[in-house]
Amino acid sequence: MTSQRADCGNLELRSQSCEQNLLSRPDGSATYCQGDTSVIVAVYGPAEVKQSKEFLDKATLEVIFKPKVGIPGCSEKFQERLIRNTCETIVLTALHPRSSINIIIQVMHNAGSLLSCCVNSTCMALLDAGLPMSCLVAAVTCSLSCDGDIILDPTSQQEKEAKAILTFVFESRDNEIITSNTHGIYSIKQYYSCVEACRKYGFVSCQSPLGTTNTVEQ
Amino acid sequence: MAVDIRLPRKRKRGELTSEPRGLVSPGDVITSDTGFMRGHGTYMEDDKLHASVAGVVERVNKLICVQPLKTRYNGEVGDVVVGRITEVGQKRWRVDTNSRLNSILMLSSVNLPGGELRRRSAEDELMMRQYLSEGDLISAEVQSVFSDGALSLHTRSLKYGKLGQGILLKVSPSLVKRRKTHFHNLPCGASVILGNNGYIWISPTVENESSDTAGGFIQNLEPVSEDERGVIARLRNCILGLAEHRLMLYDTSVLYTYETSTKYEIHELLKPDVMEEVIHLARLKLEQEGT
Amino acid sequence: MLFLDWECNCDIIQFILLLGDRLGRCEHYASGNGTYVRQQCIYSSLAGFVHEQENDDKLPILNVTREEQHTVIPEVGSIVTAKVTNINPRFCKCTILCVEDSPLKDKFRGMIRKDDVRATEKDRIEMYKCFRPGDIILAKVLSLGDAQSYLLTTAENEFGVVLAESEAGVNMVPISWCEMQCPKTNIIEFRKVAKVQPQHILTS
Amino acid sequence: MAADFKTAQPVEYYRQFLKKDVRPDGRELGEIRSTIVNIGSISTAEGSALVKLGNTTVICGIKAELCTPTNDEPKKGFVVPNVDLPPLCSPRFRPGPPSEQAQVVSQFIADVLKDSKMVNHEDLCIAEGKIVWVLYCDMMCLDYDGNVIDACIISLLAALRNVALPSIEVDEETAKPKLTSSTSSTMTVQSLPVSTSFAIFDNSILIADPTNEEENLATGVVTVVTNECGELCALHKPGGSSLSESQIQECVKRSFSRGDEIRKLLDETFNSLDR
Amino acid sequence: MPLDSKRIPGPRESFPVTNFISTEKDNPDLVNDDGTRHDGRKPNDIRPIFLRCGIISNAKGSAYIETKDTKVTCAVYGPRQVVRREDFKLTGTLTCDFKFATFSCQKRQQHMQSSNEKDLSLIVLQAMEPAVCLEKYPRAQIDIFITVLQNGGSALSAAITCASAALAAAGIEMYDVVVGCSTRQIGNTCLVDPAYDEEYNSKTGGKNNGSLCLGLMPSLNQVSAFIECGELETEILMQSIHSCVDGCMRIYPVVRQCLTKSIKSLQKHQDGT
Repeated sequence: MTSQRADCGNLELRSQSCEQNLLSRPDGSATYCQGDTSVIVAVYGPAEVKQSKEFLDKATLEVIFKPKVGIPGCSEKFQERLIRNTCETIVLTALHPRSSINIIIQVMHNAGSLLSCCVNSTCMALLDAGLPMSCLVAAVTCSLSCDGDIILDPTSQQEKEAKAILTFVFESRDNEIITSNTHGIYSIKQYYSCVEACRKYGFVSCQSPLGTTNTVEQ
Repeated sequence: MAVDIRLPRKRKRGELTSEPRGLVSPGDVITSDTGFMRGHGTYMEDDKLHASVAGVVERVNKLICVQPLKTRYNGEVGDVVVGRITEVGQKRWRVDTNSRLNSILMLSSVNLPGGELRRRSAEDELMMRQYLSEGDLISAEVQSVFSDGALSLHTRSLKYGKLGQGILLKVSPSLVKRRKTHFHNLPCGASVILGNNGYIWISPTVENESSDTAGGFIQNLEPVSEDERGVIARLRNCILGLAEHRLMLYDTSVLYTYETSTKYEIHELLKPDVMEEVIHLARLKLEQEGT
Repeated sequence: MLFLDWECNCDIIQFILLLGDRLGRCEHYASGNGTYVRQQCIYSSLAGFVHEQENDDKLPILNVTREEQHTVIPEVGSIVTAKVTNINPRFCKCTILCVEDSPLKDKFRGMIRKDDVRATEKDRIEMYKCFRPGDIILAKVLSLGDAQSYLLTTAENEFGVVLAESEAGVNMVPISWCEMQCPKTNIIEFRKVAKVQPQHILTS
Repeated sequence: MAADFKTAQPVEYYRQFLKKDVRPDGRELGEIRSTIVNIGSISTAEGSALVKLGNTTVICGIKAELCTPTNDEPKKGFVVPNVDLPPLCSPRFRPGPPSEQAQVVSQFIADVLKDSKMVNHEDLCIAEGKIVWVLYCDMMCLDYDGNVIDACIISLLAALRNVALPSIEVDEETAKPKLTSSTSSTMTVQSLPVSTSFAIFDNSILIADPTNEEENLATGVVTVVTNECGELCALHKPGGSSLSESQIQECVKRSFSRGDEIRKLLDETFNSLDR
Repeated sequence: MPLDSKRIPGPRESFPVTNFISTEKDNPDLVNDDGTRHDGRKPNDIRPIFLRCGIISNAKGSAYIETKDTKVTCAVYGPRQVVRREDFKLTGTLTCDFKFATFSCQKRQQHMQSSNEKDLSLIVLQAMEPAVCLEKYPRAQIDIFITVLQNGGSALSAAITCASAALAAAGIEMYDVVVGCSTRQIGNTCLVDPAYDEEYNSKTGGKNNGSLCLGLMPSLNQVSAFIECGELETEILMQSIHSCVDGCMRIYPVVRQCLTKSIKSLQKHQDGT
């Protein structure tokens, strides 16, 4: 699915595209592009788990975040934890006790709004893997310029110039925030206007995934 | 040597003749009627039944399930599977059958050389690796499903057992149509085992059925003729093409595709546009037949 | 500084003692918990309080105890509370949570073999009908076992499952020595139920 | 027997308490444990502070060293914050390289340090393009009883305000640094961010300043970082149960009042030091 | 230095200020003319000691010792299950981990345990092993973690005292407490409980220049650990050991007092609940 918007104003997202099931080995895979930002995600599982990592009452969810270049460090671990916690909230891990679910996220290109792209891509890959989930999620990044204008889905240049960058993840049932991650300084009022601006598009994204599913069996 | 170079092809979306009805995504409310029973792929919250996977809603009387679009193999008793031995353990082999947990083949559920009614001795336990060792491929039937979803297999029939020469293909399990038999000696000169678990085995047809004393543990290692290998390679391409285009796999579909493909060289089938045409023709043929 | 000549201060029944302090001689007392014997003398091996325990005709026993929960590790014969983690047809694994009535800070692994589940009809035991992962059980330590785990047994009436959740997530009520019932759905599940002694019943 | 109940069914145990709007340690839901700050106790460090938040104890020691700046930013010094969760502080940590949690907390604090602009990196310049200060801020947890992020940020803030750097300039002839006077100068901390963490229990109840036990049982956590100007520096919620607008509002409100309390506490402590 | 990807990276290399600025003292001799030391102590004096048990809530037992500028904290965990299968044996296992905090010394310490720290871990471990009744803890492991928050000299002996106090506070059965004390020998002068500059000053060369550290079990009157470096004549060494033992005996009452206090507070706690 490609949702191109005619007017590329500030309160619009860049063109988005997603493809599922493009890798043959993993149980689920997806690539997600937001403008030039592109991420590919593979999901393995539920599969056997190492005894040391085994949980009695739920599946062990692991996220590996691979940057485009270089070796992963603390900031990658931070992203991993953020995405893992987000996934644990939506995946019904209790249905697969003592098994493992592995999510590998490979950044292909970062042109801004990387975190939201990763979350969206992961959600689509989980969907492709057919893992039981309580709902879907949609992530939207926005940036606050120095004048206080909100730019949705900013490019890396816009991120650099921004006063603050905020990323939200909404769930599809009640559209409530399940993850919020922010950089920079902003007022509480600005926070809420960002939430509202993002929520509007999070809602659109949440409605669309079925259209993107291309793996319909006959 | 000429090298065939082509531009990246925009993948064709599966031409959906009609949007399947009852398509849901996780979190969608299926019903708020409490009179229904909760099946696979659903969960209950606030007295409402929600979907937990993306898929198609199926209703059997009072039971509501969501059949996921794509899943690992969920075994059922009686299924024919192709698997690979991953571990030799105490009185059992562990087998990878593309399901969530490794399957188990008990020493007591195989036919050992020397007849069906032989007692299993301690020696047999030590000999286990001689019968089947890590990496060997087998065909087997699902005997029972454990409470945690793991499968117990058996090979207590002459048609099951260790696989000899041939090639293994892995496709989505949902593409394999359930039939009476999954063993086919195709008229083109090769045998196919369409495992319910999405593992497909293609091998040259063996003329004379081997005597039962071997118990299915002896591999025929005689060289396979080039013709036979050509047939196998063509079958492989056809089956992968069918899977790529999301057509169900069963003897007729495989055979028709094989037949329509004969006007091309085997290697030409690797080109996506050629394959697309072959599949299209095969599909038309299938629709004509009304199967 | 605190120095104690025990032989002169027999009238004091409780006294703070530090490790390495001499408590008395072997002719007069027997060595008990928290003490050790060295060169015919009994010394304290804990910082705590000394208690003299009458022992019929024999020498009185000297024990040193701490007011807080004594540092415990499971010993042969001790009764433990454990949580079932893992079941297969031959044995079940569990983590030991409490020894007697003191909770452990660090968990120990335990294992119940099929033969040790109950005393009768051993050959008809089905592990899945006795325990389920997540059950809280009472058991006795049979032996120190191997490096992996302690060997436990539930082959007595008062041992077995004390707390179990049904599939609906509700604590079940025992209805016989081998069955428990979910109060919400009324579904009966099989367990090796412990006959809980009155002093162990929760009153909250 | 209460202890047994707690070990066997911890969540149920907590529910019994929370029903009555009280926590097992006697606190109200929004109550934060008593906070104690001890500044400048480590004389081998250029700046140090020990913070106790209930049982949770974090010590921050800052060592200053000299290094050459990067070519891109020749006037900027470095501040390197790292959180250490050694096996000493809790049985859940094992010896070896930093655990995932330590890395995540380190990164969060590095982000807060950068986003809130606590330190003007140009203040750390000695000679442009040649030599600058690098401040290694190591926060070591001595007792881990939950909410380590809040304790770390307070200790970092206090230790940074405590930093005293020797006056140094570059000798023209030898091109080597030399001590200009024996007095040392304190550093200006530009902004004073304070974080407040909350745990979400049973998908709905918000409890402030969670202990280790509460963190383990929680279905989500939120950390709000506020500065002295009434602005937010971070609102970090890594997954977990979803929160409504009013609940977020409640957290933010509590964090602002908490931030003022802590800044007041720090001011008082520093004033008593000066006297 | 290899790049550490699990920590926030700093600049590639940096230098301590002391590399460029000499911090030499006016008086290189450790003893003033009137026989007192730099901090005004007599050679035989020990620094005042503050010792407290039970400061780490999560640990089974813990202790903190402060002797003026030396600050050491110690936690004891266990007895717990052995982690590695190979470590399994029928008596208990004791482990020890000794670490200087990065900011504890004049020069910044690395996060990774250095070989010196590993050596010190082993010394403390060997000092504790004879004192602990390990046969009472079959198949279990007892872990001692020591962190030096500030090294103002004699960190090792402080660590020994601190570790044994923590073990006793943890209720681990022991034959006796172990008390540690160090001395620094310069010629004929023996400085008990040396401060940082006394311990690490190597300027004063010459004969009979060394330092030693000793762990004593006071009730049993046995030595459980002894380490000496430098060159000392036998006679001088004996004298030095005697001053060390003497130092231990002066520290012992502090340990006793601290333990008694911790028992009392435990009792109070028990009565309170």
